Amino acid sequence: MFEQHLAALPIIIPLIAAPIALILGRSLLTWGFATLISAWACYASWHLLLAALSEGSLSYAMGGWPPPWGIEMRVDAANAFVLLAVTAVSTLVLVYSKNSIEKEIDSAQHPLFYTAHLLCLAGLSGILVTGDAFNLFVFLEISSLATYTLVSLARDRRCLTAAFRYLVMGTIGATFILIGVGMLYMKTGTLNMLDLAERIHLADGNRTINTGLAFIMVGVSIKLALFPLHAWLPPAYTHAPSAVTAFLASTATKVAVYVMIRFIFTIFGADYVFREMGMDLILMVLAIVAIFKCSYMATAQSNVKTVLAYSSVAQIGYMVLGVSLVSVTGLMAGLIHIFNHALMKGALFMAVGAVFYRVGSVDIKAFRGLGKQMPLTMAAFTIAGLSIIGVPLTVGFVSKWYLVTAALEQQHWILAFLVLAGSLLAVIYIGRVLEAAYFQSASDDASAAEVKEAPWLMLIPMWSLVIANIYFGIETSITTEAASSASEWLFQNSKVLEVSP
Amino acid sequence: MSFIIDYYNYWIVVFLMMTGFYIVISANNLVKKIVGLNIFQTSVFMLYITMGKVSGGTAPIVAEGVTLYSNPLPHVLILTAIVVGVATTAVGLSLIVRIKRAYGTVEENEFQNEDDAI
Amino acid sequence: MFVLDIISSVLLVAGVFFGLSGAIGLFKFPDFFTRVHAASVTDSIAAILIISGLLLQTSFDLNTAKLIFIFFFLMITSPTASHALAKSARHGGLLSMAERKTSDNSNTQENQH
Amino acid sequence: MSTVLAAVCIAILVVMALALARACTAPTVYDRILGVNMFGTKTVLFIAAVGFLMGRPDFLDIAIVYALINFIGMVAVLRFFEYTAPIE
Amino acid sequence: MAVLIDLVLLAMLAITALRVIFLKDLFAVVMLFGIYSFLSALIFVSLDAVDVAFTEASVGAGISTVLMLGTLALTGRTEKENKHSSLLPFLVVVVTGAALVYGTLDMPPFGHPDNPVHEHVAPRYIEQSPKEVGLPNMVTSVLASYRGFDTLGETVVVFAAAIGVMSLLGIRRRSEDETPESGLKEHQVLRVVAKLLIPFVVLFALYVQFHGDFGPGGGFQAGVIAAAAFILYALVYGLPLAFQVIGPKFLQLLAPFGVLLYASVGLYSMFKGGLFLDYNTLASDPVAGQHYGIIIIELGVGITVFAVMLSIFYAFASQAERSNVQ
Repeated sequence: MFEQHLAALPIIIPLIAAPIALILGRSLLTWGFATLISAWACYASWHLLLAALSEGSLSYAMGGWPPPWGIEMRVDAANAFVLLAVTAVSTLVLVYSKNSIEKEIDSAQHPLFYTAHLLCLAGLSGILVTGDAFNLFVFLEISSLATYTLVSLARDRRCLTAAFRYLVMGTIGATFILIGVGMLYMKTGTLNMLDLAERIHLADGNRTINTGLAFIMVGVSIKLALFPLHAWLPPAYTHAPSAVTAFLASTATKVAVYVMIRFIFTIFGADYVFREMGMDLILMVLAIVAIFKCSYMATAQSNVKTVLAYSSVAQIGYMVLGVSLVSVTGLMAGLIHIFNHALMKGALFMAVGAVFYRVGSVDIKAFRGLGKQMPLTMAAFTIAGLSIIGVPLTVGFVSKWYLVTAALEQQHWILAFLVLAGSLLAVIYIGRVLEAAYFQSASDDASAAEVKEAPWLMLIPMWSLVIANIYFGIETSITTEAASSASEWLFQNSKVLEVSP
Repeated sequence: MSFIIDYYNYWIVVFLMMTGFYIVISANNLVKKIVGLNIFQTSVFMLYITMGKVSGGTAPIVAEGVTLYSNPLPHVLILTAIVVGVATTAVGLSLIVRIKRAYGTVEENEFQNEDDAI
Repeated sequence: MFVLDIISSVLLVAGVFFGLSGAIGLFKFPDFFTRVHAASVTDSIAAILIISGLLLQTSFDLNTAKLIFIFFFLMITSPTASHALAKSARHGGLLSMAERKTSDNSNTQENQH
Repeated sequence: MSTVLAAVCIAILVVMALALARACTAPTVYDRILGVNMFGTKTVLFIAAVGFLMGRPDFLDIAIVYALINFIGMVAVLRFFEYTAPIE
Repeated sequence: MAVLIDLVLLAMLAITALRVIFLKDLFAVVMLFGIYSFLSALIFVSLDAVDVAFTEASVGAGISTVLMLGTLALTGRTEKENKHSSLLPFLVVVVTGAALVYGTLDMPPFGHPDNPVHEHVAPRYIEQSPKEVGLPNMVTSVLASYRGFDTLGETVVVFAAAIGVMSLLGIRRRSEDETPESGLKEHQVLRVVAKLLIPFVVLFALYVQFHGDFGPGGGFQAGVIAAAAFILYALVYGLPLAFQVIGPKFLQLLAPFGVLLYASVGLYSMFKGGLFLDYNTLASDPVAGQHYGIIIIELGVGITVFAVMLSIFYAFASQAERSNVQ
């Protein structure tokens, strides 16, 4: 029975589970329930990826109405790949969050936390799977509203202002997307993505389409925290509860990058966006500025969560850089980095959350001597940190490798050099934390001496991600195969206006 | 002249959108920001409804003797969007209430100063 | 039918006349309590007249019922709202013009003392 | 008949504009509320009249909602004044 | 005539929006926002979007304004003088506005029946939906059936808002020893009138719920109006009495129940062999199946919206009452 509904399951499962989680209403019960649900969604998306790889693309007509009249779910290798990463990280984070939120969130609010987490998961899956431009907006708002809630659950009052800023900027972004989709709809009369792609260039006079593209790109850029529009991200990631940060950092912005890829390649067509509108140059410049400015900002922070938040903005720069290269390899590098970055940032934020669980602070001073006191946590942090830097045998190396390859393919020597130079900055900001952990001795307080290793429920998901970091860093065929077939699929199905010389 | 008749509606709606947008990004008071956000969104809704109108048509509810109906699809979309808007407003306002309790102010620069001081 | 139309037109025009006079009263009267008086009384009469005028246009179906419902709704809520508003203003310490004069006088007298 | 209705609609619009002007530039808070209230009741009448003008009077439901919301808004404002001093 | 009405309404909207920029009294800002919502709903009526007008009037002018007033009661009424330069925002707005105006230049002319919007997807809704779905109100057909998944998403958005507000504010009953809040005690007339009106408002909400297939209305509007009735009750008689009628705990169960009711229709249609939310499979006759499906999901929407709107109001009101005591 489920085979037939495979494309809809990753959305429907968490969507229906969220209200049930609220009714269950007990902290432990909802934790188990949410984790099982998330694991189920992950299992379904694994099958979905297999089906998408073998069949090319799957379509599911909601309500039995054929597209473009009804809403279509459309799954291909690209979104199934990202979906698997999102659901897998969500499951691991849920396992991890039991201890973490006991420390960081009032117990009365635990059921609300799990409900919001499931809603956020449902929203993100919906964004990934849907084949309808307006339906995407609806799911975007589900995930955003759940995210605002999750961010504001922390005890520190600064999470409130961070959530508010996030809310205002997120809503502006969503409204911009709404304006853009409206303009497309106005010129084509349809909302289905594939239908839009076919009809978009039939429309006479494309000033409206140009504006629609601009608004969608700005709106999505706010959601994915592209460089000048990233102001909401560092405070939100810094002040949110650790489990929430681990989840958001490894999923929410990645999904927004996917939305950008989907709009560029499937709806507008790469030729129109890059050749005619010259978007590639804009994106490339912004991506490079993001990599350097935000990596530099990361080196200057004292709060480790803020360091990692700025690092996230810089890493998003790498993904956008891959997209802006307009080649199969470049897009593939971007897609691989979406997956890989989810693995490394998830592990890093989980390690930081474990430190907060034991030490009660995430200031860089609090890390002093932790190399001895919490060896497993800090080892996880070290490996994931090396992955961010891009050391061989980690996934970070794979992403950087393909990114540099893509740049060299087009003779962009400077670009390849800049990518490597960006890694040096990563060495500095990760190195500062490692130095504190391994080479500085702990302060002499009695309280500091009592710090123990993090509980198993936190270590297991953390180390699962770390092992994945190494495994996919050595056994690269799985990810590269999925990403390259996704990338090729996107390029083949991207509407080509005319053959460019 | 016909150019103006064809487009005045869009232009006024654009003006309204930008007024709301200006309030959002310039206001220092959080409540006013939310009001601006609502004005911005409501104006975007008007853009959608404007494109669904057919001159001489009537509301898309079947009635005897009517042949020309306005387009129901934008109405459906905006119905959904209004609900999304009020949901965001509610969450935003409750954040404001909490910010007031935590900081004692709802002016953006004031609580920013307080955060910086820590 | 023609007669009904004429009656209905007369009612509508009269209603609009009262509505307009009330709106002008909002600006012309000297203090809040006189303004609320002008607004609320004309509000009611305008609603009565205009809805009666429209009632004559219907052909006794669901619309008639809805109009009658609106009629009663406005008849109940509009004066209530005005009353509650005036009362609230009174409790809030707003003074009418006459009172303000006397209080001004007493103030000035106190000052002279 | 439709000319009379059209004239009535325009006249109600004028009244609404005046009420709006009062709500925008009011000497006291109460005047502002009075303007808003008048605006609300006139909108109810406007929708009713426009429904007949456009030949689809079955939309009177909306007028009912306006009347209802207008009243609730007034009550909410009065309740609001229990918390804050109304005099500026 | 339609153009004239349209223009006058748009001009009023512009004046209202501009006035909001310069007002420092936030109470006045909120009042003008209420007017803005009313006016935009009028525009929607004049552009034939009666269902949208219905929703905008009840949500924008009703719920949003009440919530904003509740917030102001807690946060203070005046905006402080802003010393920041407003040049940068102004520039951003001018650039964005210029981009939009540039975009309008190729837009299809207003109201033209040959516009692409009216040609590709919409004709099926207009021509076929009365036969396929069997309802005279095309907006309800599209909302509940063709794009039923959007509406499920919308219901979940409302639910997510409830989760957000509950986690931020929470609804707390006052302990017994404090003096019970009695609402607007001074206003006897208001108390009598409100008591008289509330049954009719609830009746009207039921009418909107079940008449939505034939006229403007539906689950969402009905939920808001029903919530408005109880909000009126709570405003006039105070929260403790309202809690005795419908308690927050009960609402907390009602809100997820509505979503589940909606989703269960989808699951049942999957069980019957169709796709998710395929109402055709609900009964042997497809049109009858559509009808059952739409009635049930509209009920689900109505229940969730009612429960969520009322509990959001409770959350704000209980905050206000607590701060008043302190």
